Amino acid sequence: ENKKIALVVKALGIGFFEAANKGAQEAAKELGDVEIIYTGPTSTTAEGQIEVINSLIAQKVDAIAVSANDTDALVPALKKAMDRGIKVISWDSGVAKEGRLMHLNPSSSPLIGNMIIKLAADNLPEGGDVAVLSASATATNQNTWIAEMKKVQGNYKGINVVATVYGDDLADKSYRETQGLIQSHPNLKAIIAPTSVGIVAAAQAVTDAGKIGQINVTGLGLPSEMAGHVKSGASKSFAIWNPIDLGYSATMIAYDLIGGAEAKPGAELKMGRMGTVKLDDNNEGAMADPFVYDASNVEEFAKIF
Amino acid sequence: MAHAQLSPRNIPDRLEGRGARIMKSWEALLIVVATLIFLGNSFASPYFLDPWNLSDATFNFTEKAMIAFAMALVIISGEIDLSVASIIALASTAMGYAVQLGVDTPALVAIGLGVGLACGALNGLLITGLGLPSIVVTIGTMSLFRGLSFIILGDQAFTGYPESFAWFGQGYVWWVFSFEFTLFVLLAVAYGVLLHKTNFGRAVYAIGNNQTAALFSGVRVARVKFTLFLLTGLMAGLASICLTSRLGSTRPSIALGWELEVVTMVVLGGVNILGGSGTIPGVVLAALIMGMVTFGFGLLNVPGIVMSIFIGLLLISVIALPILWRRARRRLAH
Amino acid sequence: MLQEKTPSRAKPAITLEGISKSFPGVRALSDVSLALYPGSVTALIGENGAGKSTLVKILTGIYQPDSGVIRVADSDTTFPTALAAARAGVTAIHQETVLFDELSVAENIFLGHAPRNRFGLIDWKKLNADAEALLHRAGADFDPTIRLRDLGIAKKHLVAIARALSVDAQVVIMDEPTAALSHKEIHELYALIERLKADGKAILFISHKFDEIFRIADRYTVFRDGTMVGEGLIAEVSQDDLVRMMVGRAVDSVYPKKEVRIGEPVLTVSGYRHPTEFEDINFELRRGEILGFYGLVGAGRSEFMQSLIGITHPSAGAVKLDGEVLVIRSPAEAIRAGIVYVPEERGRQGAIIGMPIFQNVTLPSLSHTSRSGFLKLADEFALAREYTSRLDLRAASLDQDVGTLSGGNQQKVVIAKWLATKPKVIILDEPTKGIDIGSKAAVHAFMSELAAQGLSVIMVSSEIPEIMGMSDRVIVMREGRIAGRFERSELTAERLVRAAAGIETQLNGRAA
Amino acid sequence: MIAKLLKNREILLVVAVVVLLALIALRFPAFVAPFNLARVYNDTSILIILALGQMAVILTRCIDLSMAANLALCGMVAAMLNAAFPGLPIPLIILAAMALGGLLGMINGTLVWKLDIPPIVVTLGTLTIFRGLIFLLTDGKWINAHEMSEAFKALPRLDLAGVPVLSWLSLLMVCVMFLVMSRTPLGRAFYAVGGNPHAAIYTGIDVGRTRFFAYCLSGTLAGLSGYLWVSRYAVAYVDIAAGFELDIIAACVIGGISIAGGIGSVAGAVLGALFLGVIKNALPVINISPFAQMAISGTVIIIAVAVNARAERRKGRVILRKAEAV
Ligand SMILES: Nc1ncnc2c1ncn2[C@@H]1O[C@H](COP(=O)(O)OP(=O)(O)OP(=O)(O)O)[C@@H](O)[C@H]1O
Ligand SMILES: Nc1ncnc2c1ncn2[C@@H]1O[C@H](COP(=O)(O)OP(=O)(O)OP(=O)(O)O)[C@@H](O)[C@H]1O
Ligand SMILES: [Mg+2]
Ligand SMILES: [Mg+2]
Repeated sequence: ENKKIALVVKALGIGFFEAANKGAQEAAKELGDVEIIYTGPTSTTAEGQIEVINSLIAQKVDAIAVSANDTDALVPALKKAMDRGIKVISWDSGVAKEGRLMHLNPSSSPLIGNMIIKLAADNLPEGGDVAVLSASATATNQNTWIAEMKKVQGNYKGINVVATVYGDDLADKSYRETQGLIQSHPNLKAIIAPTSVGIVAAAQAVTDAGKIGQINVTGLGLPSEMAGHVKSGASKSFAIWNPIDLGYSATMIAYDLIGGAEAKPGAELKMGRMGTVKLDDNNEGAMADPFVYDASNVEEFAKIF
Repeated sequence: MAHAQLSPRNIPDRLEGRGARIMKSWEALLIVVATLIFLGNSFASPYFLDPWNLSDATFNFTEKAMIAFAMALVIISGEIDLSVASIIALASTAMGYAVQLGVDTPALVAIGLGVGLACGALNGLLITGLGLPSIVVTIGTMSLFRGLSFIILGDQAFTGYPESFAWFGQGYVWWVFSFEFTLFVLLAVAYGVLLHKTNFGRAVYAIGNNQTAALFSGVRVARVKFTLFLLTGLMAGLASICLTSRLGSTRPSIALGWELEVVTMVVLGGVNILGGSGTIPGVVLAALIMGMVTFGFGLLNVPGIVMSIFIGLLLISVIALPILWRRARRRLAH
Repeated sequence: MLQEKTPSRAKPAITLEGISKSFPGVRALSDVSLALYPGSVTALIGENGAGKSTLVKILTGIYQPDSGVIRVADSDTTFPTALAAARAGVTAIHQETVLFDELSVAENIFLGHAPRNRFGLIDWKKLNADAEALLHRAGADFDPTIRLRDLGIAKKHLVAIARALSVDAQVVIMDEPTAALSHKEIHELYALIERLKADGKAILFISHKFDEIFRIADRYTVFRDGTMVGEGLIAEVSQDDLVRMMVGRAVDSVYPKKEVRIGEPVLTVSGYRHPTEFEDINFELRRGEILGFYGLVGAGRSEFMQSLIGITHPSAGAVKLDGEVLVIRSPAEAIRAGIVYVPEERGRQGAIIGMPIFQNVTLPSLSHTSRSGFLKLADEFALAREYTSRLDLRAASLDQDVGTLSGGNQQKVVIAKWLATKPKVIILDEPTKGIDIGSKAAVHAFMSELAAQGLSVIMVSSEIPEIMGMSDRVIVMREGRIAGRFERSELTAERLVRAAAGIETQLNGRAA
Repeated sequence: MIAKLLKNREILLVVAVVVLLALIALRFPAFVAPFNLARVYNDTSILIILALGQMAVILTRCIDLSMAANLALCGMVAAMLNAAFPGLPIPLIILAAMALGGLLGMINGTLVWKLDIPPIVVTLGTLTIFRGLIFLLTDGKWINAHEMSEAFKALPRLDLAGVPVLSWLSLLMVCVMFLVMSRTPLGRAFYAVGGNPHAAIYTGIDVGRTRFFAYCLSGTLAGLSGYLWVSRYAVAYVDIAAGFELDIIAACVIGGISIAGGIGSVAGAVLGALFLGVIKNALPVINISPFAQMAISGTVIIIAVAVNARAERRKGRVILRKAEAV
C-alpha cells in the first residue's frame, strides 16, 4: 500500500512550486512506496486552499505538506486533518504553530533578510537609496524577511531604504509600482524585490525606463525567469534557495513523520540527501542558505527551474 | 356592487395541474442534473458517499448560498449586488478590529451583522434614493468596501478570535450537521416562504416585471428595494461571521471573487438575470450542484480552474439546452 | 371622400393571400386576403385583438406568416426582415411609436438607410437637410438636429410619419396614427394622406374612430377574430353595418349615461400647483358624479392626476377626501385612502405583462387577500374571478400571462385591478384609448354603473363624443391650467374645442 | 454658454481630469511634465483600447465580463506562438491574437444572438472558461521574458517620434473607433439597438446580429490588448489581468457610457480610462498608501455614476408659459 503525501502549494502553475514538485517526485522515487498528490488552488487564496485540504482529508491521505497562503486561516482545517490522523507540515510559507507538526523554512529568515540587502550593498560601494518592492500584501514570508532586513540595515553604511511598495504579485501592478519608485526617487540606486513576480516586473520596468546601469534590481527570483535580465544587466545578481531541494526535503520529512518520527523541539528529522533538520522551540527548522546567482551561473540553472 | 349588464364568463383558474407545472419547471431539470452529478461522483470516487466527507463538502457552498438567497430576491427585482464579497471583507475586518479591543463573541456577531446592514443600507440608499443603476453602484462599493479593509489592515491580519466564536464556522449542531449547514437549511425555508408565500415576495416579482406599473399599483418600490439590499448586506454579514469563524483570521483579500460565484449560483438556479422570475428551490438546487461539483472534482484532485470551466459550461449549457431542445422539437413538429 | 377613384379596375399595389399566423395559444390570423390599390385608402377595422396589428407586422417583415403569400409586382414573396419589406416599397407608422429617444430627429428618420458619401461613410450634412424637408412634408417644422427625447408625444408621432415618408414606398400603412395627435395635427395628417393618394400610393389605414374612417377611406376591410368578414367601398356602407360586421351583433352606440342623483362633495382639490407642469387647480368632485377632464394631448391632465395619487409631488395645494385633509405621498397611500388612478399608458404603467392575470388584479389589494402578510391564493383567485368576469374579460385562464392578451383585454385587466380595491374615487385616464367599440361600450356601461352605486369618477379623455356622452360636468385644461368649466347642459363640441385651444378665453376677455 | 458646456459630459470629464492633474501637481509638479503625462497615457493605452471595445458592447445594452480573460488567453497564445516559432513575424502574431480574440468574441456573440442567453450570463460563463482554457493549454506554466524573442518584446516600446508604438496603436484605435461609431451604419446601429431594441427591429436592424458584431469588436480589441499586455510586461500566465474586467467597465461608467445602453461616446470611453489611469499612476507618486487605491477608485466610480445620472435625468417638461419665460 502506497503512502499518499499531498504537496499543497499556494497556487498551481507557479514555476517555483513546479520545481518543488520535481523534488517531491524525486523523493517519492527514492522512497519507492510514496504517491505524491501535487495540488493547490488556482489563485493564492486561503479559502481555495481550505477546499483543497478538505478534499485531501476526505481522500484519507497520509500526510499534507503545505505552503500556506495565510498563516492562521488554514489552522482549523489542518487541525481537523491532524485529528483524523494525517501528518501535517508546512514548508516555504508557514502555518501557525497549532496547525502543523513542524515548519520547514527554506532558509532562516535572518539569513535571507541579510542576503537581500547584502546583494544590493555589494554593488553599491558608495551607498545610496534603495527601495523595496514586496509581493502580495497577504503573503506571510516576504514581510518577515523585510523586517529582518531592516534589523541589519545598520551594518551596511550609506544604504538608505527609502520606500516599501507592494506589487501584489501581479505583473502589471508591480511594474507600475516600480515606475512610481523611479519617478519619485530620482536618486534610486537599487530595488530589492524579495518575490519572483516582483523582481521580473521591476527589472522590466527599469529596462523600459532606460535605467539599466543606474538602478540595479535584486532580491529573490527564479533563474529561468531572471536569466534575460541578468544578461541585459538590469539585475547584477539575485538569490534563491533551490526549490527542488525544498520539495524533496518536505516530502522526506513527511515520510519520516508517517514512519513514526516525532516532531518536537530539538528533534532531528531526516531529509534524505539533504541531511537532517533540527527543530527549534517553535518546531521550525531551516533547510539551507540561499544561493546567489549571477552572470556566471544563471544560464546553467535556468535550464532546471 | 351589483353586476353590470355584462354576462359573466367562466374563466378557469388554471389550465394545468400542479404536477404538470412542476414537470415543466426549471427545478425539474436541476433535479435531474443534481442526480446525475451525485451518481457520477459516487462512481468516480470511493470517498464520496461518506457522511463526514459530505458534511465537510457542505462548507464549500453554505456561506455563498446564504448570500445567494438574498441575491436571488435582488436579481428577481431587476437589480444586482456585486459588492457582497467586499461586504464580507469589511465586516470581517470590523470584527477583527473589535477583537483587538477585547470584544467578546455576542458583540462580535452584532458587529458583523451591523456592518453588513450598514453596507446594505449604503447600497440601498444610493440605488433607491438617488436612482442609480445597481450594477454600477455595487461595482463602486465593491472597490470601496474592500478598499476600506485594505486601508485598515494593509498587509496585516487580525487573529485571536475567542474560542467561542469558532462555533459558527466549525461547530456541529447534531452528528454531521454543522451549524452552517443547519443555518443554510433554515434560511432556505425562510427565504422560500418570504418569496413565494408573502405579499413582500409578490411585490418583488411585480417590481422585477414592471417597476413603473408596480409603483402605480401601490407597491412601495423604493422601500422594497431598499429592504432587499439591506437583506443582502445582512446575509453578507452573516456569511462573514461564518467564514471568519471558519478561518479564524481576517485578511483584506478574504472571499475575493465570491460575488461572481454567488451570481452564478443564482442564475444556475433559474433566476432570470433580467428580473421577474426565479425560485428559491432552484437556488437551493444550484447550491447543491455547485457544492457537489467542486467536492467531486476535489476528490479526484482536479485543479480548481477545471472545476470553474465545468461550472461555466454548466451555466451556459443549462440555459442553452432547453432553448435548443424547444427549437428542435418545433422543427420536428413541422 | 374627395377624389373617389375607381380602384377596383386598377391593379393592386400589393396583395396578401391566404395569410395565417398563430401565437402560442392564439390564432391571430387565419386565411385572410387583402388587396391594396394605388391612389386609394383602405380602412382596416376590427375589434381589439382582431389581428390588425399582426397583419401590419407581417406586411412589414416583423412577423413571418405561418402560411400564405404576399404578392408585389406579380411575384410572390414574403418579407423575412423589416429591411426586405422596406426594399419592396412597404412602409408603416406603427401603433406604438418605435423610435430612439437618444438619437437626433434626423437620424431617427433615416436610421437604416442614411445617405452615404463616396467613402461609404454617413453623410450627416445631406442627412440633416433631407430630414428637414421630410418633416416639412409631414407638417412639422422643427430643427431635425435636436434629440428626439426633447419632443412631446405628438411631435414624436410626426417624426414617425416623416420616417415613413423617407422611404420611397408604394404602400403606406398607418396603424392608429391619430391616437396621440391633437386636432390640428390630425387635420394636417388628413391633408398628407390626400397628397399621398394623389401621388398614387396605396394606403392602409387602421382606426377605431368611425368619423375618421368615413372621412378619408375609400374602401374598407373588416376583421373579426382573425378572419376577414367583409370588404367593399366605404360609399356603400353605413356605420351600423360596419359595427355589425365587426362584432357580429348590433351595438348600442348611444352612451349609456345613467341619470344619477349627485351627492355631497367627496373630493376637494384647492390651490394645487407644480413648478413646471400645472398651477391653480381647484375643483370639487361629488358622490355619484362623472367629472370629465378634456384637453389637448399634453395639456397636463395626466401629470396632474398622477400628482394627486402621489407619483409626483405638488409644490402647493390641499386635498380633502370626505371633508378630511389628506396628504398623499405615494400611490400606496392613495389606494389606502380610496383614490385610485387607472393610468393612460397601459403597457408601461398599467399591466405587468410578465405576470398572470390574477396576480395583476390582486396586486393593489394584496392586503385584502392575505393574512398578516401571507398570501391566500384561493382569495386571490376569487377576487380576480369576480372582477374579470364583471368586465367580460376574454382569456383562457386566470393563470395566463397578461402579455398574451390583446390590447383591449389587457385594458380590462388593468381596470379590474384598480376596481378590486373598492375605491371611493376612481380616476380613469383615457380609459378607452385604443379599445374597440364593443369593449368601449362595456367600459362605459361599467363606468356609469359605478357612478350609480355612489362612486365618484374622474374621466380624462381626449375624445369629444366620449366626454360629452359620459360626463356630468367637464373641466377643460390647457397648458397646465383650468381653461373652462361646463355643466352637462352647456356642453357643445365647439365650446370644448375652443376652451382647449385657448380661443374662448380670448372671447371672454373681449366680452368683459 | 458655460453652463451649457458644463452639461456636456465629455467636457465635464475633461475638466475633472484637469482638476485632478492640478491637484496632483500641487504636491508633485513633475507629474504633469509633458514627458510624464505621455508616460501615463502610454500606461493607460491598453485600458483605453479595452474600454473602446467594452463601450461598443455596453452601447448595445450588453456587457462583456470576459474581456480580461479573453486578453489573457490571446496574450498567452501569442506568447506561446512566439516561444515555439521565434522566427514568426510579429505582425503575424498580432493578427493571430486579434483573430483569436475575435473568434472568442464571436462565441460570446453567437450565444447572445442565436440562443438569446442574457449577456451577463454568457460572459460570466466564458470568463471562467477562457481562463480555464489557458490553464489547460499551459498546465499553469508561465512564459517568461527570456522565452520571448526580442522583437516580440520590443514592438510596443519602439519609439516613433518620441512616443512609443503602444501609445500610437491606442491612438489609432481611438480614431478608427471614432469613425466606426459616428460614420458607419454599424456604429449607429450600436446606438439604436441599445437605445431601443424593440424599435430597432422595426427599423430593419437585426438586433442580435448587431450585438454579435459588438462582441466581435470587443473580442478583437481584447486580442490585440492580449499581445500588447504580454509583450509589455514580458510575462504570460493564467492570471494576467485578473479582475481587469471591472476596471474596463469602471472606465466606461466614469466616461458616461450608460449601462442601460444607447448613450456614450468614444471620447467618453477614452477620458474615463484616462481618469482611472491618472489616479493609478499618481497614487504611488504622491505617496498615498497603495492600500488606499481601491477605496479611491470605488469612490470615484460612485461619484461618476451619480454625476452622470444627474446629467441624464429627464428635465421636467415645462408646459407652464410663465415658467418657460423664466
Ligand atoms: N407577440 C405575440 N404573442 C402572443 N400573442 C400575440 C402577439 N401579438 C399579438 N398576439 C395576439 O394576436 C391577436 C391579434 O392581436 P393584434 O395586436 O393583431 O390585434 P389588433 O387588431 O391590432 O388589436 P388592437 O385594436 O387592440 O390593436 C391577439 O389575440 C393578441 O393577443
Ligand atoms: N415631452 C414629453 N416629455 C416627457 N414626457 C411626456 C412628454 N409629453 C408627454 N409626456 C408624458 O405623456 C403623458 C401625458 O402628458 P400630460 O399629462 O402632459 O398630458 P395630458 O393632458 O394628460 O394629455 P394626454 O393624456 O392626452 O397625453 C405624461 O405621463 C407625460 O409624462
Ligand atoms: Mg393593434
Ligand atoms: Mg394623459
